[in-house]
Amino acid sequence: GESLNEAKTAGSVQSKDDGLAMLLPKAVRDKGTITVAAAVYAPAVMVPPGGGEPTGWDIQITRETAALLGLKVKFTIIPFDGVIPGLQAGRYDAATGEINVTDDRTKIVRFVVNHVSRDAFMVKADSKYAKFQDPLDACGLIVGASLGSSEAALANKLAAGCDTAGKAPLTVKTFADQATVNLALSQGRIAANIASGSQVAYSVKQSKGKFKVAEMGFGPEIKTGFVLPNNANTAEMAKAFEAATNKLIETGGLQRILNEQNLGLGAVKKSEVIPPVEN
Amino acid sequence: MNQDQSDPIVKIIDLRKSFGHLEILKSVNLEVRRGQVVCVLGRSGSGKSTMLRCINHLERPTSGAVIVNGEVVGYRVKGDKLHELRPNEIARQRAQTGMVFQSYNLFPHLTVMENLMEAPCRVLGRPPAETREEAQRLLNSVGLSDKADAYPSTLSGGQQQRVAIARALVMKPSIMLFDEPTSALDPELVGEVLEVMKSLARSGMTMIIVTHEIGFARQVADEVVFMADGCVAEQGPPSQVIDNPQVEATQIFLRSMTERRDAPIS
Amino acid sequence: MNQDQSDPIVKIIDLRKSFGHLEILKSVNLEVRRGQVVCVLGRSGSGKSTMLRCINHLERPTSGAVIVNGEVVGYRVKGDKLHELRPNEIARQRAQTGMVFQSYNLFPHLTVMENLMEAPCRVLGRPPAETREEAQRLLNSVGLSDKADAYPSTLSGGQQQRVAIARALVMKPSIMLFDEPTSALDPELVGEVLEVMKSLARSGMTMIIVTHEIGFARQVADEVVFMADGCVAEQGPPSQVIDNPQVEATQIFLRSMTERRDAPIS
Amino acid sequence: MDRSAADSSNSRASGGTTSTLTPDEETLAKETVPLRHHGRTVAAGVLVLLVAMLCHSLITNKNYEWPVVWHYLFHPQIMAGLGRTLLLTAVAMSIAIVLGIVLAACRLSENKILSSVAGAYLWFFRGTPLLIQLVFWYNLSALYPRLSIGIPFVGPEFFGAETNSVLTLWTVALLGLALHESAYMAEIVRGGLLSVPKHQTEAALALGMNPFTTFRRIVLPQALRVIIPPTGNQVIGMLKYSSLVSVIALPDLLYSAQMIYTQTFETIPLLIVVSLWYLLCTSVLSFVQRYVERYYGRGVAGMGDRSTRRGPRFSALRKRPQTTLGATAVRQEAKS
Amino acid sequence: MDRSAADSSNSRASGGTTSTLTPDEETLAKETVPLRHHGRTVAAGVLVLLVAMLCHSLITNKNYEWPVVWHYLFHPQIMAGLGRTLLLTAVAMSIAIVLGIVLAACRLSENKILSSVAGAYLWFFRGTPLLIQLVFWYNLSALYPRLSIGIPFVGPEFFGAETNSVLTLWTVALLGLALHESAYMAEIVRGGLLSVPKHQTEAALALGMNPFTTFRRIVLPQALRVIIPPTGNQVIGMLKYSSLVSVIALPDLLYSAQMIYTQTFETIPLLIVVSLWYLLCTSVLSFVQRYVERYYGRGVAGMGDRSTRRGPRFSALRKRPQTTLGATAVRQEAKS
Ligand SMILES: Nc1ncnc2c1ncn2[C@@H]1O[C@H](COP(=O)(O)OP(=O)(O)OP(=O)(O)O)[C@@H](O)[C@H]1O
Ligand SMILES: Nc1ncnc2c1ncn2[C@@H]1O[C@H](COP(=O)(O)OP(=O)(O)OP(=O)(O)O)[C@@H](O)[C@H]1O
Ligand SMILES: [Mg+2]
Ligand SMILES: [Mg+2]
Repeated sequence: GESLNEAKTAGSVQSKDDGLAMLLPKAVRDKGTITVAAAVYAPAVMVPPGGGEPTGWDIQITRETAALLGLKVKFTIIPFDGVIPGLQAGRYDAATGEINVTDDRTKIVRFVVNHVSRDAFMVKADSKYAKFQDPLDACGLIVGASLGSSEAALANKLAAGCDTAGKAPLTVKTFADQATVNLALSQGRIAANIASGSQVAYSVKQSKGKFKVAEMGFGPEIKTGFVLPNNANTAEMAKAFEAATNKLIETGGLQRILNEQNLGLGAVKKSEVIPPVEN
Repeated sequence: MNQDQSDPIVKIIDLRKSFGHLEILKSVNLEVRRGQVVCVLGRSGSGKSTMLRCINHLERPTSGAVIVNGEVVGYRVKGDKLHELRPNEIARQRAQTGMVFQSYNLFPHLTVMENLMEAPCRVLGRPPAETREEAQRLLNSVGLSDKADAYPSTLSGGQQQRVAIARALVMKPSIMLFDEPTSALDPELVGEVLEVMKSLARSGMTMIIVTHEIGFARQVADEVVFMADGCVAEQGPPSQVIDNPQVEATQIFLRSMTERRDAPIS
Repeated sequence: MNQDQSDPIVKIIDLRKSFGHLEILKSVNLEVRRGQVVCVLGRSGSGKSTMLRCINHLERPTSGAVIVNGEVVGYRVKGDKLHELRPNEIARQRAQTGMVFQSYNLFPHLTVMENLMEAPCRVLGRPPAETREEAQRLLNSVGLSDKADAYPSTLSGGQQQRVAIARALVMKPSIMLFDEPTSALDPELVGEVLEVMKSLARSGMTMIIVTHEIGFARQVADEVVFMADGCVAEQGPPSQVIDNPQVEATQIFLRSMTERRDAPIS
Repeated sequence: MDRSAADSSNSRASGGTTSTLTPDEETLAKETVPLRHHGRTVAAGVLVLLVAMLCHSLITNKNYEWPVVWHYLFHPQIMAGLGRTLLLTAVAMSIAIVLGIVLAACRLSENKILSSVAGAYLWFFRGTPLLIQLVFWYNLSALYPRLSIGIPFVGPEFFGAETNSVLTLWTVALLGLALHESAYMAEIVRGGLLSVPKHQTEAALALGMNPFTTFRRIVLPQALRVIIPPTGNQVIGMLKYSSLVSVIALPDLLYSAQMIYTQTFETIPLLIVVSLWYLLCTSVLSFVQRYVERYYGRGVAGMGDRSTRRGPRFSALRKRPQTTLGATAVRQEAKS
Repeated sequence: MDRSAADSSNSRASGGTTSTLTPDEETLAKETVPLRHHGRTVAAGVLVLLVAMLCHSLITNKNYEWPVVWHYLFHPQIMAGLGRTLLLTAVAMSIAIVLGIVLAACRLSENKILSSVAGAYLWFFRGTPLLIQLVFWYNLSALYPRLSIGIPFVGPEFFGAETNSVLTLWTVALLGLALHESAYMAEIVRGGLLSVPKHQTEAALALGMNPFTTFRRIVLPQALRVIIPPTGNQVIGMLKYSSLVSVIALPDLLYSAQMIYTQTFETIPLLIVVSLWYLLCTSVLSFVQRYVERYYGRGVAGMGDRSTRRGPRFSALRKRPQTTLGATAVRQEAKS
């Protein structure tokens, strides 16, 4: 894909803000480096084919936020369904990659919101579907999503909706990664794919005209963000990253990154911590 | 014994057999008449087993032919060529010759009775009830009336070999081939098997026996064949071949066989 | 032969051996003097091998003891108990007795020379050069001077058994045990092995030989032991036990051994 | 007695040993003390301790979340996954066995072409990971959108269909597993057939049986004794490796659990649930395997240490197993 | 001659057969025509056609995207993945073999505790899928955040560390693969040791070798002949199943390809690239395996069809293979 070769801002353009850095737990500040897990989820997270540092808008947001706090980031690329269990197991200090805020997830991890997205459907270019206005519009279809994603959960909810409405059943297939979903779609094994809007846009671009976007008219705006595991440091870390993200927003850095790498979509006005930190 | 019937039941004509470049049988000629007992002697590697195996087409001759009961074994004469028979036709021919091997070769997964009934029921399509009676009769005659339901592995070598003989006989063959039937046996167990073979010879069965038991050969053979280097080196009644051998190879062989065991006893 | 030396080199005292509930040896007593050749006869299952295997502690006696060269085999007398020796000590005792098995048991992955050199070099720590010479000398003496680099599987049974004898001798044992050394051999090959054993007996080696070769026993044995049902049933010089047996079991056994083979020859 | 004495014992009587040569019989009737193996005892002790620690922590460590395990153990989604896993294993294995026999026969055939095509098949299917093969079959329509039967290169199509309508999800899963497995089964069957001594075939032929009867009644039943143990292992392996069908989104046991825990993040308890089911299935299969092995081992004296005797020994008191169905039928006919 | 004649041939001479009994020798010297196997010929023909069609479509079908395959075949990321796969296989297999020997020894031990703990180990590690075991080890810190060595239940900790700092990615991958594999290797080693006839041990003991020397010099070298072929298969299996480490994000060969096609969606060509590399590796390994098998099979006459003869037959002209290093050393010492 040629778009991958457009070298994005590889390093950080931010410099350390000592005030913000003081918000960090001492141990983290002393260490100076955090390990962040991410799954490949273009264009939020991408790995250059020749190897090297990952790129993508969420990678860049993380990198610049951390730079404001005086931290270096070591990224580890893992499968999506391993991200949150990896945080639970204490293997990583944080995770990123257009991870949606959901009820299940907020029970076990803490989000620092930095972006909003909408889900979208992706269908074949010759499909009769152009837009799904109502949750029942997809009934009777086979819908694919990637394993462990919030879109897989959404698809299951739609399927349940079809059942209660007595419509033709919606079948959900979850695949290990987005590439397999795309392959299944291109061969007609599934009729539609649900993914985040930016992912869909990227896939459509990559497909060289094979796929098209079908907007999801009913979908809510979904917050995504930087994810922290629950441990002794969580509260301080969340506060620090919330403040740093807000600074990034104020300085226009966030919008700049999204303009460069995500068609300018999805910037938030103000960061927040979910679930909120007490006191 | 029964030398009165004089039409050859087995006729081996210019039989040759090579394995690769190694010529094992070099023009063997032999006639066996109905009711005759022929013992084949010869040292290890002289081709005795190979000749026996050609008689029921377990080995395909390189050239020459074996005629059993008036039929060329394994081939059909058609025009000026010998066409190989189909497996089923060869099987039909083989059913007429019983064979007993050195290593018994009972079917280990079948009981003695099943070993005996397998071939007659499946090959000849004989009624099972009748076959079972016949098989039991044969087991009695080899002294194993109580072993019908035993598995071969629970029997002694001698018992296994006697079952193997009964298994061949239940097919009612017109000729029996024995390939060193006692040489895998404990010395004590040899006697019981030879005894069964003697009574079979007395009953008039045509038999070709490859053996190392010189004493036995002298007792039962109508004719003794001595093989050396893939040829029949000497042939005649036991009184001639065993007691008064003409060929040097036979003399040397017999000396090596008798010297060791018998000298200090007599 | 050498009966002049009279101190017992092997002494078996009230030896009993059971496998589970099955009592195989029931109080065996035996003395073998230095230089004596003892042949053990008896039918299959009478416990001959088991007794032989107790002599070098391949079987652990249930009770009783075997004394070889003045040492209790496998145990140390300590206070009022017999303490089992450690594996290394038992190995040291076993190095004094050579054993030859029915099935040769050469090591198939080693050449003949390696078979012979393995134990002396590794167990006794003898210098390889010297051992190799000694081994070659022994190979010559059993008529296999040219087979040093052959693998056992390329040898005939008789050749393998002769290698096995040489392999035992290279350890310079004070006594040799033979367990039916010829009964796995083709009849033609028996002679060559017996010949080696005869010359070994002539050289004055103490030997205990389990065998079915009656003629051989008569020729070489100083004493013949007949075993039946786990006991020594009869014992004495061959002229007595073989030619004029007193016990019925011996008589029956000898008749079954001689009748079959020898009657029609003599 | 030391070594030098042993070396020279042939030539001279060693003096002074006579006194020890006849210890009184009392001494020898004394109790014998077997050798103690201290190393083994210590190792066993350490192991017991470790096992105790493991058990202790299994019970006390809260992170195992046993209530969650219990909640999901008979969860309908897990049960459905288990059912699919068992079905996949059974059907794929059956196909693989049949294919394996055919492939083994081709491989052993005297016909060079048959034998080398079978060889190439084995090479390919054993040489690539099952995962890749599954993805390949699933995406076959990307390569060949339409499957058809007709005269190749030139002729008309007699029968044709969309690849995806032929290769449904289950077809792909079964095809993928069975083709991959058949390559392994072929080797097992081949080994089994080669293990039956040629003597047995000869004895059957000499009795006048034709080659087919010989194969079916004499060679195959004996080959089964060798074929069954590794086949049992393959079945157990298939049970586990069938979880790779998750790559084509067929929710088997493991994938059903993954679909739950990737949403609820109860990873460890759900993996325990899955492990318990797999352990149960493999244990049951091992048990069946042992039983079947015993059945096909009938008539074989298993005394390895006496196997080089010339004649097989009377092996006393072997429990007589059930006969084969075929053989029983013969006997019943005989009675009627 | 028909069957009824055969049945009665013992009792009477069948008349009139004499004319056919002596066909003139000329007839019998005639050319013999071997039987044709039509079925096999047709099957071979169909197969050749199918192979031709396959080859044809491999070349002409654009969907295989051969230029893309070629582009990625030696791509540095793929090469790095291949390297990791080979390293994983080699290291994990080595650990597994050592562990397998220890386990087999425990399993065969007379000590009941050792033998049953080993049995439980085998039961567990063979009974659960590798995938689950890998995920388990990866997430061990969720269960035990800290690993420590000390006196259990009561005592102080002598040494302790964060689980995650001990169980790095590579440690988890190697541990998972090796522990799982060791259970299989243990069974293979056990089978090999049991396959050496007890006679061989007895012969060595009777020569005065102690049990350890007997094991090392006599039993093990012979057991290897039985152990090597299945071990070769396990190595090949490990090569392929090591791709499961992608679940813990260790970028082996397959995962490296997945990382590429997850972004570029060139799934099929990249799977072809991976398959080609796997095929190459398994072919090389098979070749090595066959060579090693031949080496350890030395001194064994492989004539299965004459195996029940009393004495082994002179097997003419066996090529004399190289001796073992150990044996060669003995010979060289002997010469010096
Ligand atoms: N299938 C075969 N392939 C190659 N050589 C064979 C085959 N069968 C037999 N031979 C060789 O043919 C020769 C003669 O074998 P055969 O078994 O006929 O001898 P024999 O006289 O029966 O000897 P023995 O007394 O040992 O049974 C031997 O050298 C043997 O190695
Ligand atoms: N390890 C064993 N376990 C159980 N029974 C055994 C064992 N070894 C031998 N036996 C039994 O002990 C009896 C005597 O065996 P042994 O081998 O000593 O007899 P033998 O006189 O040497 O007979 P053969 O002439 O057949 O060698 C036999 O019935 C045999 O089955
Ligand atoms: Mg022969
Ligand atoms: Mg014995």
